[in-house]
Amino acid sequence: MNGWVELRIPALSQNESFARMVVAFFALQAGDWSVAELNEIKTAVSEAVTNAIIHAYEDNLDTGDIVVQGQATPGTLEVTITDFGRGIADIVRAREPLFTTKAHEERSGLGFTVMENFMDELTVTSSPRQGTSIRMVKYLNLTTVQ
Amino acid sequence: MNGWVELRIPALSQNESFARMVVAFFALQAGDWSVAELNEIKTAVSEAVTNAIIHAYEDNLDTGDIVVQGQATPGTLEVTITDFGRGIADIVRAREPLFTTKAHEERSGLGFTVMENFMDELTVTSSPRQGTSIRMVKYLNLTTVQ
Amino acid sequence: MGFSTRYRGNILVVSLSGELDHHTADELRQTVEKELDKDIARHILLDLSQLVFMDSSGVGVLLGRYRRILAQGGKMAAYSLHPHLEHLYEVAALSKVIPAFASENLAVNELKKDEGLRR
Amino acid sequence: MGFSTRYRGNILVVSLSGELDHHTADELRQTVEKELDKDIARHILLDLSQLVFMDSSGVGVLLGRYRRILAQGGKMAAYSLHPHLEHLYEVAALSKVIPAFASENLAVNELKKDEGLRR
Ligand SMILES: Nc1ncnc2c1ncn2[C@@H]1O[C@H](COP(=O)(O)OP(=O)(O)O)[C@@H](O)[C@H]1O
Ligand SMILES: Nc1ncnc2c1ncn2[C@@H]1O[C@H](COP(=O)(O)OP(=O)(O)O)[C@@H](O)[C@H]1O
Repeated sequence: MNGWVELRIPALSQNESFARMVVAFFALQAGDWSVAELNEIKTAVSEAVTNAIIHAYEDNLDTGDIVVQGQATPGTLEVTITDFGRGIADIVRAREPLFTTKAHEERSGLGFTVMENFMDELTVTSSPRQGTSIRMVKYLNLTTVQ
Repeated sequence: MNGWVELRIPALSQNESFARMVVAFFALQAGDWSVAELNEIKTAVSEAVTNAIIHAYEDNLDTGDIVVQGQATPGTLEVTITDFGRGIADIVRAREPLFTTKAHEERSGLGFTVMENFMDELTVTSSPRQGTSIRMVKYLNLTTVQ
Repeated sequence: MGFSTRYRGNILVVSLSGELDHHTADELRQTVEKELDKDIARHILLDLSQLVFMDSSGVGVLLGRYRRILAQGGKMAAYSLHPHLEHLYEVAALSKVIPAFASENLAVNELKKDEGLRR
Repeated sequence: MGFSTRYRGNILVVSLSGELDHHTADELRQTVEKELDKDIARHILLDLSQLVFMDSSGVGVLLGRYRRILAQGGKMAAYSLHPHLEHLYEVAALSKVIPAFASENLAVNELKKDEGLRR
């Protein structure tokens, strides 16, 4: 089944579970994902949405919106998470494992590492003070060879 | 908890269950709705979304979008379902029980009746060829006296 | 949504499960129509114990089957209405045309009631 | 998410359930910190059998507790890792710092291993 969905939510931490739930439900409707794959999708979505809340909007309540877009084809799920916050100055550095600008808040610096490992494609687009867009693609039934 | 959500989906019948599921999940996050109330909310959403698919876009695949907006305060849930389809010429008549323009398709003409009975407020706004917006409000823990 | 059909004498028993809405209505319509075309069923009995959701599109498809069975002199009934359907049953006044009974046997008794007279 | 704490000797056992993310991390952090402030616990043991979701924010809060317990000379372990957490455990290399065991007793044995030497 081909399909798409667009979800707009405020950048509040309780929406982390809401966003991953909606994406998981959308994915299940569109494809025959395994429980393990669904859990990977949920985890990757959680990372991107959490980053928007913490980093893009700096945990301010009453701040910006997050847009979650899902797109499905018979063999793939594409999820894009967009914020309109501070942006990422150095994307290459941000994607490095363990790199975090908020170590004092017990961030592990593993968000991008998880997104990369749990999904099959990851594209980060960002401009300072404009926002960040995280595009992730997962292929159905692709046995991961490592 | 106060909060809002906006969901944009294509007018496809498989999204009827998706839309009511997302609204139910949003409602549950925002308020302590009973199972019976949640089911009423889901049914009302299903009516409005189905109407957009069948009547606004005349069951054409590859047509317009449906926007589902949720807004929650501690005591209320407000859901607005908007389409950009054919519109309703005579709203008063459309809201009459058993009235339907698609009797040959086994429509019961009870969509608006269900929305009215299952929710506490119902507002219909429509302009021909512009679209229709259905706004419904439900109050938490309001024992219905009939 | 899922469903299964079986016969109890001249009664077509349809067990519904899951969610009956506009999206799933067509499948149900076609299945029941196919069974009715076999000319075995005089009545239709719905097992609604596992149907956790129904909206007015579901009402439409049930009434469509009711009209056909009525036209051929039969009746329609239901049993074990799921609690989620109670409010809809009331608002759509479904009890008048598809009365809901507490058990299969009670429903069957009602469907067979007038038949004895003609035997 | 939910959790309960209990002591098994000098081991603080924390049973987690539900979903551990940025939103729920704070609650866990505060609960464990309050217990550690009581100066009863030398080690921390996590029961992860009912934790069906965790992301890197969860990893952050677990590592935060690990650092404190390590600084006071203790160790941290987990048991009955829910299958949903396996991939994260691997990607975050958590086994190195919070090894996961098949049962509570196996984990306890590991935590107590070096203690016997000092007795
Ligand atoms: N949406 C975003 N907006 C602004 N900065 C971001 C965003 N996402 C990630 N970053 C930056 O990238 C860094 C690395 O992100 P990540 O790997 O998820 O680790 P963590 O969230 O634990 O810091 C963050 O510390 C932050 O500086
Ligand atoms: N979103 C809509 N766009 C256009 N027309 C609509 C819409 N919703 C309802 N209508 C009109 O109102 C009538 C009554 O709607 P309803 O009570 O839901 O019954 P039904 O859907 O069974 O026809 C419909 O038959 C249709 O003509």
